[in-house]
Amino acid sequence: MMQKVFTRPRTLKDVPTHYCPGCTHGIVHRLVAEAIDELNVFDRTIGVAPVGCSVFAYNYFDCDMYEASHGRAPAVATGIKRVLPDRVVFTYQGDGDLAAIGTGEVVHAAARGEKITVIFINNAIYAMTGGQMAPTTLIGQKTTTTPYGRDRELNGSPVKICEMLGVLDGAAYIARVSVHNPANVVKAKKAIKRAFEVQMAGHGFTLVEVLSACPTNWGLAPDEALRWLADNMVPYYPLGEYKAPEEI
Amino acid sequence: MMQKVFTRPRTLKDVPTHYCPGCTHGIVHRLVAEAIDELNVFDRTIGVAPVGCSVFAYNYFDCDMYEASHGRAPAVATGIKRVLPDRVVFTYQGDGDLAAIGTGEVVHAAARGEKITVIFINNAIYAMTGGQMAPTTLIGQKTTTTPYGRDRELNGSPVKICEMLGVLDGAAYIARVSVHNPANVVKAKKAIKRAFEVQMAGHGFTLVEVLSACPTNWGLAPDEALRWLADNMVPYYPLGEYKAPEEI
Amino acid sequence: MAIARVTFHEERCKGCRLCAVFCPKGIITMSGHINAMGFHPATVSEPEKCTGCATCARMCPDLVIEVEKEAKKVG
Amino acid sequence: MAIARVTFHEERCKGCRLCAVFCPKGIITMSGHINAMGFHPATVSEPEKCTGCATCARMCPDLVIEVEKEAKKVG
Amino acid sequence: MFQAILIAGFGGQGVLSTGQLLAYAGMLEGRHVAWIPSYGPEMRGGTANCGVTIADRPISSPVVSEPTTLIAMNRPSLEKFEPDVQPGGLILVNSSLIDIKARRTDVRVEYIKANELAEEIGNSKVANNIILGALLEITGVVSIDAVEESLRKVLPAHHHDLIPVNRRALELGRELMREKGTEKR
Amino acid sequence: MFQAILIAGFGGQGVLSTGQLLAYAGMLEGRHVAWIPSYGPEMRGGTANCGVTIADRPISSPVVSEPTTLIAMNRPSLEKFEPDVQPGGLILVNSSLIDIKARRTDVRVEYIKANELAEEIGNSKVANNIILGALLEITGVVSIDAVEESLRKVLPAHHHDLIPVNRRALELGRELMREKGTEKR
Amino acid sequence: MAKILMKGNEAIGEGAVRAGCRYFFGYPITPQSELPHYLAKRMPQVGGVYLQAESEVATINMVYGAAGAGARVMTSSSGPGISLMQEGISYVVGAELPCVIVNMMRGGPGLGNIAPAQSDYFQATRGGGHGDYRMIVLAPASVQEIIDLMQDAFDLADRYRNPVMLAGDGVLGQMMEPVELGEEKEVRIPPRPWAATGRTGGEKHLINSLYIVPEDLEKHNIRLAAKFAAMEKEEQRWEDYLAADAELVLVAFGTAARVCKAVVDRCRREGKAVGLIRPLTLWPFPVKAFQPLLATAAHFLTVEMSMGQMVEDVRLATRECRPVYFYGRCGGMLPVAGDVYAAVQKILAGGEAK
Amino acid sequence: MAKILMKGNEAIGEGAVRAGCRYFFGYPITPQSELPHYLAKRMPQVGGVYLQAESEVATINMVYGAAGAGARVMTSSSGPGISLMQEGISYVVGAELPCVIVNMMRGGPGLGNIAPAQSDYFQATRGGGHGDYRMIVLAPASVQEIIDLMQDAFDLADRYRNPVMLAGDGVLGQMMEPVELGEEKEVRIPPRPWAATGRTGGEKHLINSLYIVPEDLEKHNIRLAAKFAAMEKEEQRWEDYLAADAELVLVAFGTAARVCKAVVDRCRREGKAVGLIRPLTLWPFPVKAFQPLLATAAHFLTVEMSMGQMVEDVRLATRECRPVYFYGRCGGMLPVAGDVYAAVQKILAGGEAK
Ligand SMILES: Cc1ncc(C[n+]2csc(CCOP(=O)(O)OP(=O)(O)O)c2C)c(N)n1
Ligand SMILES: Cc1ncc(C[n+]2csc(CCOP(=O)(O)OP(=O)(O)O)c2C)c(N)n1
Ligand code: SF4
Ligand code: SF4
Ligand code: SF4
Ligand code: SF4
Ligand code: SF4
Ligand code: SF4
Ligand SMILES: [Mg+2]
Ligand SMILES: [Mg+2]
Repeated sequence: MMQKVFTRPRTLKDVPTHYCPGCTHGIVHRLVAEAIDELNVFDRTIGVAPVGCSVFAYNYFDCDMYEASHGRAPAVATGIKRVLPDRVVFTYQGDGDLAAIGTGEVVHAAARGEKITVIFINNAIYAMTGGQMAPTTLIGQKTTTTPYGRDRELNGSPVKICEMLGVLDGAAYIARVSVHNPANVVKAKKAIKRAFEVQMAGHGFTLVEVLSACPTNWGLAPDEALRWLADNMVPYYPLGEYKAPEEI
Repeated sequence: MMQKVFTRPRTLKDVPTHYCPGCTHGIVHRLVAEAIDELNVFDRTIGVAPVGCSVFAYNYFDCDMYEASHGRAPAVATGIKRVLPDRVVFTYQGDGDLAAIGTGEVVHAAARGEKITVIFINNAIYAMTGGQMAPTTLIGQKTTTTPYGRDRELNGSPVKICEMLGVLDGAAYIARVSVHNPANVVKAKKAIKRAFEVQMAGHGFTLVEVLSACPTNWGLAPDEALRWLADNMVPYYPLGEYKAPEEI
Repeated sequence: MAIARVTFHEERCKGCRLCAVFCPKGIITMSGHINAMGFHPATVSEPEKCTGCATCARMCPDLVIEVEKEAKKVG
Repeated sequence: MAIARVTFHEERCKGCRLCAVFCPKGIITMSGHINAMGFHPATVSEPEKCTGCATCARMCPDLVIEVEKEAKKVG
Repeated sequence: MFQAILIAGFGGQGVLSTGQLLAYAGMLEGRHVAWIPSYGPEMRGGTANCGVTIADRPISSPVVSEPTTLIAMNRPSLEKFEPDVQPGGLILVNSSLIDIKARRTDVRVEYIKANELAEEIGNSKVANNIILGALLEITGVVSIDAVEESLRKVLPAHHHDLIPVNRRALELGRELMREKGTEKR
Repeated sequence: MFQAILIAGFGGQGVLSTGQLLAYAGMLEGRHVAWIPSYGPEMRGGTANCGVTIADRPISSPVVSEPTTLIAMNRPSLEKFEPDVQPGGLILVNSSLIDIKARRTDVRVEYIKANELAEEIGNSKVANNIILGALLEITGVVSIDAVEESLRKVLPAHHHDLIPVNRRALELGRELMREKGTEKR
Repeated sequence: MAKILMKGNEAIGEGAVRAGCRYFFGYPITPQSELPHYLAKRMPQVGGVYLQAESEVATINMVYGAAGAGARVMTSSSGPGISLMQEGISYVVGAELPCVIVNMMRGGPGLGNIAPAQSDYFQATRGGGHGDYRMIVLAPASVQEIIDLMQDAFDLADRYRNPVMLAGDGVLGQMMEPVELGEEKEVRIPPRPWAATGRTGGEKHLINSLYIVPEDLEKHNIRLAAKFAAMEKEEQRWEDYLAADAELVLVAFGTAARVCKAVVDRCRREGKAVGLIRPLTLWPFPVKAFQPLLATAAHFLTVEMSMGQMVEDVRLATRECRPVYFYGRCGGMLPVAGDVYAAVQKILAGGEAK
Repeated sequence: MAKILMKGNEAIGEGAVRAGCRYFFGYPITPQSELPHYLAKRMPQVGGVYLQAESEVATINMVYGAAGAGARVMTSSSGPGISLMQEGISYVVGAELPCVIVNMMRGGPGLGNIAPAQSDYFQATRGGGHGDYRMIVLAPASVQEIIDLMQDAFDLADRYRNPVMLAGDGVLGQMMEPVELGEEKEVRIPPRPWAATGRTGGEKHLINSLYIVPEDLEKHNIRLAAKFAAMEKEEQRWEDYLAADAELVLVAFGTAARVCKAVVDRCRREGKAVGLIRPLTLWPFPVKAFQPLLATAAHFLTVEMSMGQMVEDVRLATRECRPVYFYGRCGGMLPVAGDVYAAVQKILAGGEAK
């Protein structure tokens, strides 16, 4: 008898997404949904969508959802979690959202040890607004606002969020993963699930940074985009767990 | 013949300050002014005052000054420095100003490698507004908004700014000093001067965190306050250089 | 006989080719026709070679692919 | 003869006592009278003991203190 | 003269630049022109379309809500915008990608296998210009020469070698409509 | 009755709480009362003062810009607020800390060495209440009993042992003024 | 029950607790700090949460989250901090969430100072944020009234699923007055079937202000506009103090209104027909109060602690049928009864106020 | 010089460069992104700086710094981002710094959508930030006009040492129209003796909005108010399109005004006396345009891409002497000429517009 070994997780609605072909937002959505399914917390999970390409995440995750203003998802999640401490709360944010305008909110949610899980999609670009430089854009990378390539003198260096948040005591689990090939997708899934577990165990703030591809704004075919990610982003943004509680 | 070995630096105006008795803001003002004097850049130095007890710093420093909105001094300094790249620009900010509302601005000024010097007064409290908890308030410390003592579960852990900014590539010089006794005052002066030098050498962003006393809001006599600082703040906020360019 | 079966929900496919690129058996190709969204959907050219490894599904951003396997073979 | 002289700009003194606490010679005391700001200003009780180390000045938040020293002794 | 042309298709089909070309040509011929893109609700991988207005008098709203001509480059565009076309207007259908027929009977509809034709003349990227040629022939909104002139201004110099094939595409579109005459009108 | 009392001094002199005590007493006696602090421009280590209004009718503005009584606890306060006192009003000067005289001649001025007197009765912290006692005696704005009652409500229970010395201070202030009679009025 | 002496800022806190508010997100700023101080103590006593945020931007977004989760929630600030909340307030309105926002106004623009003012009137009544929106703005004039209005504030927020602002000024926040708190009543918080609290078996809920399709957003705007129209119809509040037969009607709110009352009293004692309309709702502006007065009043004089903002609303409310004069102090200065009286005199004598 | 085809957003950029602006601090947001894209390319070519900030809050504070340092400087955003700038704008006004702020308005409130709208009118004209302040708000209606107004924007900012806002809508930003750029003129930027650029031997300068003594802040407020009064007197601008003899006067700006012009044309062709006042300055509102019309016009109809905000200003400008009707579309929907025409018809026939 045949048995399903791979099928749509319950937490994802059975609807098409608006993402471009080959956009890895779709993969990460699925990983988050699988983690929620496996932890069996779908019914008490609350998600917060950002402003960015994943703004419509609220239409895809089938749990209760909030749409936050640009960058403020960690503050919104704080409000939710303080009112409903027994719920599982996650935010899903891009690098413009989290690493630029939302710097204050994510740093202080981490410092407070807010018991939430942040899924941080680092695609080195402001995708939704048309491919502008993000804080995580690599040196030399051309974007619509760095037409001559990102210049260290003018724009500074790409921001490493995991390294930065890792020093905060309130951060309980911080990891950077990638989805550029199957092995890394499997690892990414593990990290995401672990982050939720650490949240549920009450250890504090958790964040998983996912190196992600934006074929459209990078001007690359989807498979080329994944190669570019592996060749350029992974070396600058080392993968791994930056912080994890010992007990789990 | 007698010779002056200690007198008011030229960069400080000869006016009384509004600070409380024993407030170490006064000491740090003098150290900054001495550094500017010694580097002989008084004429081309521009300072940015924050919102906080040191809001009137603009009346004390005799160079050109800006009063910034709460937390945004690094953004204001960025605007100034980009227009006048050959000037020496510094901000002077408290822990509410820099480590709370201004988190985004200081992180990104550092990330951009903005060639400015930030003097960061960590007195573990919002002093000007009446002694509320700051991000740097210690666990257990009583303030007007932590009447039962700062609780890690509720408010999270104190934020370590030097450690956090140290990971950013754009940060060229990051140090934490204290002014709780004469030896440390001497060290603090050296760090401040060094920060200005690194700025002038064009290496990037520089910041000196000064552990500072607020006798009034701590409810302690000035000398007791310095002791409390030494006994409680210094252990949590280790002193030293967190980042420094090798060439200087 | 096939020990595994992959099913493509073709109308969801955006033709990104990631499944094809990563299929260890190299058995996924893009159809000549266009689906309602205007993409050439992916399909399995030699279904009998499929091992049910689900690599394709894992890399598909659009949940196009379902994978079934002979029950006894599953963990 | 004194090799050093400390001068207190008394009207600026806020009576915080930091100079007194840190003077290695312990020669700084607080005056009995009140200055215009309402504080008991600091003063040197035994000026002849002053070494001109400027520790007091360095710890004074209000630039009350000037220190002079015999020229030849200076670096 | 007042022509409000809506060009609609997938993102990546060159819909926006075709519209700009047309507007540019109109400007060169001394008309009032306006071009405006419109992003559908589905911003990503979705439809892209633009409106071009070419007129003798100042243009009030540049937004083309009731086009005199619709150029439909894919099926969803035809389905979505067909009802908006003004009675007596024109619909140009890229039948290479659209396998249905328009339902309107009060407008002229022309089906052009633009992609196939483009490949026939050796460059799959000029499909839009074949349809543009058809538009020019039917409406006379601007001349082919003005479009060629526009290409010269809009294309960067190192792409000027593409101008002949684009011209050929425009002419091909014109021929197609000439052959048909104005039978339906 | 309408009394607008301005109490001014250094921060830390208990100026604000003395004002609150007075307001509380007024409330207990069924008056309309309002208390308002005012921070000088020099927020730190500077002056602190508060206005207390006690009246028979609703109080319009709680801000005391033209006091009927000024209690000056330090020299800058006297210098700053003396001109504002209403003609016929009262100025109470803490002459322990103020070495100058008031210049107004159209108001009653009383000098009280409150700090010295307070130390004489054994608690340097009750200086304010000595002056308050003088105020009560001259204006009759509230009774000493009402102030004592207020102390009982305002002070935390473990400080109630301080009530007798405070009462003594109030009475001492009253005596001082009684001795003087109302000579100046 | 006995009266107690309370600061305005503390009264806000106690009023909120009594209205069932259990969540306060704040950031320190003068002249409202006694409110967070009070609630930092009080909230834990009633099982509530006082949380100090990293900024006012975070504050209002925490309020957004907590309100979406179904809580009675509030925040508080003053001028500069309220300006920083404008984007968030617009989101709260867009997502139709109830909450209470306190603005203890101080002198502006910019850092200005910490002295009392009323110069954020436009910001409060016209919406300082982007997009078409309104919110009810309550303006108490005494500490007792603060206590009473806090309950209303939360109820109105719930009724309309919209933020409600309590607009005070530094004087109101800092002053102490006697208040009667009354019995603590059991609070009935209306059910929140729309809250997004985790599905727990039920339907999916979404808290959102994004309507990407213009047709949908227009519908949403029209629905919101209908709510605002209902507020305009139902919620106008004001105090009429001897205005009915007045030849000259003063218009003032908050601290300025207290001063004006004294002026009215003095005028009446002198036989001058002067009255006062004191708007209790700055928005909706109490237009209804003015309609009957057009028959009797010859002049209107707005007295504001600003350079003149409400004056526009009075011109609109009186439909420009009568001259509307303005007298104002600003930058932390307060109108003094004597000066307002002089302005009144001048108008009655046929001259103008400044 | 030949015409070229240009997007509105790009025209802003080119207009700014030609007006001598060399510093742009921005943060991406639709529908204005082509402006930063353009300037990211263009600024380095003219020795200027395009810097992308970490947020709109940072942006406006960078502008504050750059303006204080004596630069011609600008920023740009849309609804939500402009809301975040409100505190900063208030500071810029308080410190009397010149700068230009662009708002390409989109649908709100909250996240709303990215389609064109005019619903930030109140925010722009009443000051969305705290404190007593105003700024000149320019509303172009074509790409050519954008180019022309950019020069004015910077000049006015300098003249009054106050921010100037350019208020467009998504349509204006996104559309391409032919423009004539004209010769690039040498720009004369007025000297800035007040700028704080380092003393270099001279007097100390301070850029500041804090006046801790209420008396001082009041004086500052009064001085600012005098500037605002001067703007009201000197800077009202509008286009009068056949309004002089009109029975019904449409009032509209920006994209809505273009639609209204078509309606006026149609009405005139049909012999109906309909005209248009198109405010070019939303603040100061062109009250002067309306005074002569009160003799001839029987009705006014404001047409807005909002739920009705300018309508208040028209009521005030007409001193409520004539009925002011309102027709609006919102949430990214545009008024269509046919519908506006129908509204006009209805009014002329004695009925009301919606
Ligand atoms: C206050 C505010 N500023 C700017 C925007 C415009 N905006 C929308 S999405 C976005 C950035 C998206 O980038 P990112 O967070 O990296 O997400 P991505 O699209 O790359 O997934 C911006 C700047 C906004 N909506 N609100
Ligand atoms: C936007 C804004 N929020 C709040 C305030 C009020 N405020 C003034 S100073 C200050 C904090 C001061 O604390 P800190 O920066 O630590 O400086 P300190 O007084 O301790 O030296 C605050 C919150 C303000 N002025 N503006
Ligand atoms: S623009 Fe980039 S991030 Fe956005 S959906 Fe497309 S590929 Fe994904
Ligand atoms: S309150 Fe504290 S930080 Fe402020 S001046 Fe006084 S001692 Fe210094
Ligand atoms: S399951 Fe494995 S073998 Fe089968 S098609 Fe997918 S990737 Fe290829
Ligand atoms: S990965 Fe998914 S969407 Fe992409 S081609 Fe394969 S099936 Fe289609
Ligand atoms: S100079 Fe040295 S010895 Fe002399 S008084 Fe000062 S601290 Fe004491
Ligand atoms: S340290 Fe300075 S201010 Fe303090 S007591 Fe000594 S002289 Fe006075
Ligand atoms: Mg991104
Ligand atoms: Mg501090």
